[in-house]
Formats: sequence, structure tokens, C-alpha cells
Amino acid sequence: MTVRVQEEPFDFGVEANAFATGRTDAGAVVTFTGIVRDLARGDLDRMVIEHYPGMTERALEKIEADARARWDLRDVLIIHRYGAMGPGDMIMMVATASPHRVDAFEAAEFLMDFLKSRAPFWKKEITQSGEEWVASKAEDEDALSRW
Amino acid sequence: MTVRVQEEPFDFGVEANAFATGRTDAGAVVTFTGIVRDLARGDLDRMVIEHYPGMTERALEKIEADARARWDLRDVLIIHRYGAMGPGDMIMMVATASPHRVDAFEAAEFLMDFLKSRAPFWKKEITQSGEEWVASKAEDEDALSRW
Amino acid sequence: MVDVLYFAWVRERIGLPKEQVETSAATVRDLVAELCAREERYAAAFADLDSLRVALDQDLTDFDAPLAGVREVAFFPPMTGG
Amino acid sequence: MVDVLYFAWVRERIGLPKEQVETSAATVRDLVAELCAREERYAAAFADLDSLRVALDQDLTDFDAPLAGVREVAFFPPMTGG
Repeated sequence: MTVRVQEEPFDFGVEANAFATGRTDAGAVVTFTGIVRDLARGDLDRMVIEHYPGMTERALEKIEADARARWDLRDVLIIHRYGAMGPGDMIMMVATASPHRVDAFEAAEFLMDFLKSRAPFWKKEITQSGEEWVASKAEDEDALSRW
Repeated sequence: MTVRVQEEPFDFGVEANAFATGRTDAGAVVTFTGIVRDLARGDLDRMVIEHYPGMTERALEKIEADARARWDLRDVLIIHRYGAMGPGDMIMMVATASPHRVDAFEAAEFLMDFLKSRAPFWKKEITQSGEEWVASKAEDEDALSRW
Repeated sequence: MVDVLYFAWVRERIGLPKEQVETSAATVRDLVAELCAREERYAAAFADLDSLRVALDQDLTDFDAPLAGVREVAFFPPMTGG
Repeated sequence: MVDVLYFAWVRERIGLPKEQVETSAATVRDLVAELCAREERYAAAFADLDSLRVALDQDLTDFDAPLAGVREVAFFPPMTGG
């Protein structure tokens, strides 16, 4: 069970392989990766993510423990970056390993839903014409009610 | 959109990175990987997967096209091996890329549900004491009814 | 003449992966009856049709499907991919 | 004395990430009222409490939570991780 909050980039493939390779206890591995999307206008210069050191790790560890209490998980990985990144850069990833594919999928969705609106990260989009904090979406808050 | 049916191993990390890297059109990438689990007795020697060449590719391409018709997907990858593999080896993977995380997750689950019971693969488990075809599960057939 | 293919334990019980069959059966069910009448190993493989699946020209179908124009018939147990 | 932290646009409107505040406010809401009375930039940042979240000692809570014993109060907009 690993939670990492870091400024530096991570290598999705290397992390995914390290998480999944040689596992004989869990036949199902699910990963989710969040990538910086360009804006509709195609002019995103960079995204800057601010976070709340201390509370971030605490919130992610709680979300991870809640997922483990709820599904049959043999391993969980959460990596989330902060700082500046450009279009196409990877922001974060989660991975779940379970003997059951439904558990691996549901737990990954649960992690993502809570990570979206309960972990203290804030995204700002910066273009040539200015900068703007990304607004939270009502649908992200609503997504929590399914769990 | 890629469907590959192959005997040789694939590198999950390399495939995952190739699929996700540099994407600026889809902020959400989900992968599922199926791994050979050891038996409860811990004595699995190997798993052998038989398939129906021709029909396999056809079935996977249909499942993939159905998923693309249903969700906003910018890319889909399906890799499935056949032949002999040992505990911990990767059997297959799917990956989905979408602007929306719910689409990426649901499409990956859909692909897996149909791939389990509608693509012509059959697994046999081989131990020191003999060999046995893996029985299909009623729950796998039932899983199709949610779509 | 149709190609008849067998997979997994159906292949093992019948003892071959593929054969050409001269038949004028109207449906898959009729073809199964003809095969079962041939030899015990066919009767053993087809004893419980609920535990079998059939594909005609590589599309899944059911045992009442007509055989007219079909070139390839495949019998196999429920699939276990993934 | 409590540490008061501000994040994202709350930080930008107030113009600093962190300060120490001498307060005897009973609840978060009372503390917000004290801050708003100080200077316009606080009143601007706290104009719409529905668009704000608060954490006490790094746990999310609500504006009616008591401040007794709390060492760290943080104000920020709804989170946008993932």
C-alpha cells in the first residue's frame, strides 16, 4: 500500500509494471491515469497544482484505507503530483490489485471519486491570455453519493 | 484502436506508456490487466489458453466497436495471449482513453465483461496431479445484463 | 460439406480439432443428432447441449439456427477469456 | 493563537498563504466574522461561504465547528484533484 505526493514526474509504465509484475495472489489489476488535457482552444501553456502538505497525505491515506476496508484488495498505489506540468503530462495515477475484477474496478473508481473532491489539490490553468482556477464540478460531488 | 491476439508475452508497462503518453485529447486512461493466479493449493504448474483463430479477432473487434459506439473514447487497446503461461504471467490487458473518467472506467468494464464470456478463449490449469478446464462462472454471464 | 471445429474439452472428447462433414442437416441441432448417431465419443461430447456453445461462420448463435449456406460450424464450452 | 492557512484563490485574494491569528472565536464562523471585520480583502475572500471549504487540524469540517483546542485552520475552495 503506497501513497506518494511529489513534484517530480513519474513513469506510468515503470510504476504499472512494478505494481503488477510477478503477482500470483491477485489476477486483476486496474490502473487509472490522469493526464493534463489541452483546452478546447488548444492554448494551454501549463497547469499548476497547489496542495496542502500534510493534509494531502492524510486525506489520501484515509481514502486508501476506506477502499481496503470495503473491497478485497491485495495492493493499492496512489501517486499524485503538484507543481507545474504541461499538456500531455501525467498528473496522477491509482492502481488496485484484487483476486476479483469487480473489486479492482470498483475500488479504483472509489479512489478516483474521493480523490477528486476530498483530497486538497487545486488546479490552475495558465494560458497566454491569463490564468484561471479550475472550478469544481457538481457531478464530482454527486459521484460520492454512489458509495 | 488496436486488437492483438498473440502467443508471445507483452510488456504491460511499455504498452501502458505507449497508450497513455503524450495524449492531450483525453485526460483519463484506464487499464485492466489479467494475471495468471496460482491455485489455492499453490501448485499451479502452468495455464494453457486455447482460442479460435479468426473468430477471436472478429469477436474482439466487435466488442471494441460496441464500446466505441457507446462511450466517448479516443483510443482503445486490447491484447490477449494464448498458449502456455505460468503463475504471475500477464494474460491480457485492455486500455481505454477518454476525456471523461466515467467513460474510461465504464468502457473498460464493458470490454472485460464481454471479453470474459463472448471472446472464444478457454483456459486450462495444469498441475502435477493433472489438468482441468476452467469452468465458466454464472456471475460472468450475469455481468453482461448490466449493459 | 461443412468444416466442423471443436475446441477445449469438446475437442478432447471427440479426439480431433476439425473435420469435414457431409450433411444435409437443416439446423445445428440436426447436425448434432447426426454426429451423435455416428459414434459414442460424439454422444459423450454432446450429452448436455446447455453446457455447449455453437458458432456458425465465426458468429455465436444457438442450436436452432439453420445451416443453409454455412461453411464453418464450431462447437465449444462456454468461454473463459480475460 | 491559531495558524490560519489559505489555498488557491482564497490565498490569492487575501494575499498570503499563512498567518497567526489571536482569536477567542468559538466557531469557524465566528473566526470568519472577525477576519472579515479586519480588512476588505478578507471580506472579499469570504463573501460566499458556500464556495469555501474549511479544515481544522487537517480534517475537513463545516463552518459551525468549534475552535476550542484547534491549532491549524485552513480555508480553500472546493478541491479539484485527480
